Amino acid sequence: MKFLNKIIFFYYREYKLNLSGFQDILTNIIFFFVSILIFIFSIGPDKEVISLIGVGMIWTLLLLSSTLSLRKFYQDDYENGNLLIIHLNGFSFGFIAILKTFSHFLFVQVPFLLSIPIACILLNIANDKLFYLFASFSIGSLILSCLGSISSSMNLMNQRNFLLGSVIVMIFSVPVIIFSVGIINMEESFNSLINILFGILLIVFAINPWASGLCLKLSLENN
Amino acid sequence: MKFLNKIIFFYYREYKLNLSGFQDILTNIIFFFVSILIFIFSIGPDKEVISLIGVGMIWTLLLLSSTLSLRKFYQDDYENGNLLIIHLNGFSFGFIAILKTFSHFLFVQVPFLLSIPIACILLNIANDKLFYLFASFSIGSLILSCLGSISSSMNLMNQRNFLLGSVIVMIFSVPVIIFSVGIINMEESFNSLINILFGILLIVFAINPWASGLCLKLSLENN
Amino acid sequence: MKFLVNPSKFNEMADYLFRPLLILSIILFAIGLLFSFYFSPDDYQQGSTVRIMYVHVPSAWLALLTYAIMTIYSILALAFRIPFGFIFNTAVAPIGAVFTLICIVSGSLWGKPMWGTWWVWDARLTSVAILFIIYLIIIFMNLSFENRIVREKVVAIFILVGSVNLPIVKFSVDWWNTLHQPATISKLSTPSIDPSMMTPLIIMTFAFIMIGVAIAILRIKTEIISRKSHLS
Amino acid sequence: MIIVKDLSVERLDKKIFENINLSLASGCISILKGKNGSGKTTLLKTILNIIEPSAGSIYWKGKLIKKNLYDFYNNITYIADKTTSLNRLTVKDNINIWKKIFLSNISVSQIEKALKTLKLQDYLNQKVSTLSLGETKKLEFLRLIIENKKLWILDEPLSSLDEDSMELMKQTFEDHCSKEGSVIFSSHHNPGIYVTEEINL
Amino acid sequence: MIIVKDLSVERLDKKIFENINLSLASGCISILKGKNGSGKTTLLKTILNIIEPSAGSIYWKGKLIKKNLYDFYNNITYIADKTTSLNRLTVKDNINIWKKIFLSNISVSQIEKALKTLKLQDYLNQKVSTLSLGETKKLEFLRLIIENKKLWILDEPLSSLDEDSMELMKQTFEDHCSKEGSVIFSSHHNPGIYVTEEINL
Ligand code: HEM
Ligand SMILES: Nc1ncnc2c1ncn2[C@@H]1O[C@H](COP(=O)(O)OP(=O)(O)OP(=O)(O)O)[C@@H](O)[C@H]1O
Ligand SMILES: Nc1ncnc2c1ncn2[C@@H]1O[C@H](COP(=O)(O)OP(=O)(O)OP(=O)(O)O)[C@@H](O)[C@H]1O
Ligand SMILES: [Mg+2]
Ligand SMILES: [Mg+2]
Repeated sequence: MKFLNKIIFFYYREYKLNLSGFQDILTNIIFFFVSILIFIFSIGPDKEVISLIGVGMIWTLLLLSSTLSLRKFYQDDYENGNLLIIHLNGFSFGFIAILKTFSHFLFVQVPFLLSIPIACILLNIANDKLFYLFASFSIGSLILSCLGSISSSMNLMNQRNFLLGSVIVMIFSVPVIIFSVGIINMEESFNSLINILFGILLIVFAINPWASGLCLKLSLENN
Repeated sequence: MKFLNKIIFFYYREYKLNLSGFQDILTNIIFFFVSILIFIFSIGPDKEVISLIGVGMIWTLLLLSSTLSLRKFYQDDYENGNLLIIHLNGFSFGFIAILKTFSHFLFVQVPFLLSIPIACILLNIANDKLFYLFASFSIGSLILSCLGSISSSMNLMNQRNFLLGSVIVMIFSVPVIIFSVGIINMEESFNSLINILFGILLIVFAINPWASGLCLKLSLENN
Repeated sequence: MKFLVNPSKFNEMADYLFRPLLILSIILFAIGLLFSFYFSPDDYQQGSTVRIMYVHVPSAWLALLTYAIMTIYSILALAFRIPFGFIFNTAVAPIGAVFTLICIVSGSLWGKPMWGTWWVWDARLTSVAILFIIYLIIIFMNLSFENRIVREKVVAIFILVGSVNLPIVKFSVDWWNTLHQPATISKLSTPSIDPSMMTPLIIMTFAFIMIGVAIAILRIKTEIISRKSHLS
Repeated sequence: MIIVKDLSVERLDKKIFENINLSLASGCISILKGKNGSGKTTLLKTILNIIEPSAGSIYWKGKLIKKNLYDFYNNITYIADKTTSLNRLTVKDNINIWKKIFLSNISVSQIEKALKTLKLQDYLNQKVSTLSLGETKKLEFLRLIIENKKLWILDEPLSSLDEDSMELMKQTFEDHCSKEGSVIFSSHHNPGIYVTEEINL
Repeated sequence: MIIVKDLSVERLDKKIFENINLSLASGCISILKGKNGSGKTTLLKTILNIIEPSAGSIYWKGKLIKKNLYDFYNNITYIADKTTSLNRLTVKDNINIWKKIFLSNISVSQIEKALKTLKLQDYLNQKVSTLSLGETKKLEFLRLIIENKKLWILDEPLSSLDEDSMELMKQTFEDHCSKEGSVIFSSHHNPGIYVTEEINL
């Protein structure tokens, strides 16, 4: 019970912090829609082409904007010492990593998830594809959050080259993208592809607390 | 002479802060190419489609990279007190804004600018479009830097209404981008369109030192 | 074979080998160039552009080979705790990157006359591009991570994970139908290539290997020295 | 409660300190003194198991601290040499977050009393980033009361405080000790706090 | 050099201080004392023309400071209560950046000497984020020597310094004054520096 309370209040804190950075979330969403507009304008109003690349576009934009927010992942809490205080309050590093990953999912990816239906309308994506998009997107974005957690905790030890972390995340997410886009375009093999995606999710899920936790520990040691 | 030296050394400082060496510029460029890669993976390798959306892709990435680095624009220098020290060293706030805007252009946008030719090869964009892309891109990215400067200096005040303000300023960049993308596809009216873009640049150029300078002054006063 | 895993043994061996290797590689290179430009025939289809092959194919093979060896050393370093593996990886990654770059550039130069474009997004070319980026990431990680012990392990793990890409590069031509040439030379059965082209190709391949090994020896030595000075 | 035996710490192959011994019983106050860069902060962080010692061992309630880590963490409050309150939020928000995350069962009136003695009651709705240096420092001390733990580990708690607050801290420390709590803190000068042990680094 | 007349400052409609008078001639040291939150930092920032006063005026060399701002800025060094060195860079890089941006014509050997007296010579290649609190503070003081200005405006320069460094600062202040420079600094306690004026807020 005590433990559960701690978790709940961890999210209360994240919520307070993220809400005060509300404009970051808003900027993300605006960025998302602006990019869609740019595409439509650069392609011209050809409906066929737009609906052809729509899914791919949504996916890339998701990936790009979740790397956009990677910087905030641990950096602030690390620099102002809150990471240490939270750890001393009885959260192990691995556990902090899990909580933070979910928090990233909640405050960065979910707003995207919610804006997908609108994007689908803009991009002429057929309604029946929406479900596939949603399913692959929710799993995929969790994978991205985990990858982001690992890379940005690694980045704490490498404060010089921030983009490197993003590049690593992006390289690792290539297979994720391939499978997710495949899911939507090959509806008949939906089940097997989503299982693969699930498999990837489980793997990064298992690695994440271990890898991020280690990186957090080491970076605090050297601060 | 003394003044010129100060400016030069301001950029020396920015360089040290932004890049720990040549590798960071390279990382920027790699990031660009990996993003293209991701696009290709999610959209599919169809040559026609790729060359069609190539321009849109490059522009989205530009927008992304400039929003990605917006947080760093003034925030770091503001929080660690360097903004104040630099001001006390004889740089007026407006002048700091101008210098910082160019620094953003130099260290964030120019690496992209340089990788455009290679991107054009990879994306099968016709050679004769390269010039238009370059021209609209250089002007457009300067406009984005100016708008970014204004919005992130507003962000420093960290008050609700200003947060909204910064988002609104970013929204201004939407017509600019859409317009620039349009230029490339309408080659016959290139001259008149690029003049309009120039006009917008001049306007934001004139507003930027004044607006950002004011915001910087006010935010330092309230710190 | 101890010199393959032991820094001081490696140093001894390197002192023996370096000079002959360098001389040998220069000679081989000269002969190879001579062969490929004067003593080999034009292709009846491709004309003299076929000569690009003598750079393209060896560099492509070596790009793959270098990565494969790095993978083996990563396993050695991580599983068997042989620190020489870390040294090797740090030193050799740039060499592999250069080979990959040569492969890509020569390939695009070849591609323009053959396919009409510099670049297409088929499976072979894309996977090679990814290989190149992986090499670059390895190099940059080595440059920018501060904590050496962590960095080495992270890089080694990254190399291991990235090795998934190797079979994709190799077999992409068989798995997907691509524009790129399927294996003609490196087929396990009889190669379907004329001996007059085969000879310069083999000589060039050995020249590339020799140069690669020579530079690798130099870089590994400096890496060993820099680590020693760091510890003392 | 805490016993430190022959502790040595190295950083980047440079010895920071060697063979430090320390023992802190409940009801005691220890002060850590030393020049700048002598390793006070390092020692405190080593006790907290954040930094790995190169030699020596630390015991908590008779057991090795590593074996007993979460019990140890459940009994301490650590205040670092930099402030950790969230700059962008108000004082009130910060207090609320602390109260919740530490699962503190302290009553509102107690907090109000503490705020009053710290003279922070007027700043509840002010952003932490606009507080004065001493005020952020004092806000940080509120954690001592909110967390309500036995062992206080404080890194330079007295710097940039005025005399009144210094007196207040002195009182707080002594109160805490009389309630079987213990304090270990680092400081460059001792403003008359009665300490049971003085460790010189 | 500086004369402050009847200065009052309000923030968010709250009076911070009222009718402060101060005059600082060259060769003098002024100390600013007061409780936490009494407005020491605010006063210094008002003098620096960062904060608008609600009443009163400040004169520099006989002219209103606003009229004469850049001459004023050319003659001062301000050290804030928080450190401003760049955390991610090494000590050496920081020094280089300062040297260049302040167009300092100070020689390398002078800087080396200063580093030695501050006992920072061993940390040249260490990143600022890994320095100890006192070391970052001392690094900040290097700006006094690099900038080489007449008027020093220092906000709590003595907190978190050890006794040796404190003594060093004392000496540095006195040296500076004997060379017609002047110093105004805020502090909670005066470790025996001879001051010509004491302002109590
Ligand atoms: C940028 C474009 C190109 C890249 C990245 C590339 C990459 C590669 C790679 C990695 C290999 C080694 C594969 C293996 O070991 O099995 C290879 C082999 C080869 N490539 Fe390319 N290539 C490119 C363009 C071309 C072009 C345009 C041609 C000719 C039309 C060509 C002809 C060949 C041939 C004949 C081989 C030898 C195949 C064998 O192993 O028998 N390549 N290329
Ligand atoms: N991550 C690190 N890597 C290398 N050296 C470090 C690191 N962190 C601290 N040091 C060095 O260790 C020494 C001790 O630092 P510490 O912060 O413990 O000093 P301190 O006694 O707290 O000093 P102060 O009184 O200034 O706070 C310093 O010289 C510092 O430069
Ligand atoms: N931007 C602001 N808005 C409102 N009030 C502020 C602002 N900045 C400071 N204050 C208040 O003004 C008062 C004076 O602050 P100041 O920083 O000048 O105090 P100080 O004398 O330097 O204290 P210390 O000794 O703690 O450094 C404080 O009570 C602070 O809360
Ligand atoms: Mg300390
Ligand atoms: Mg103050």
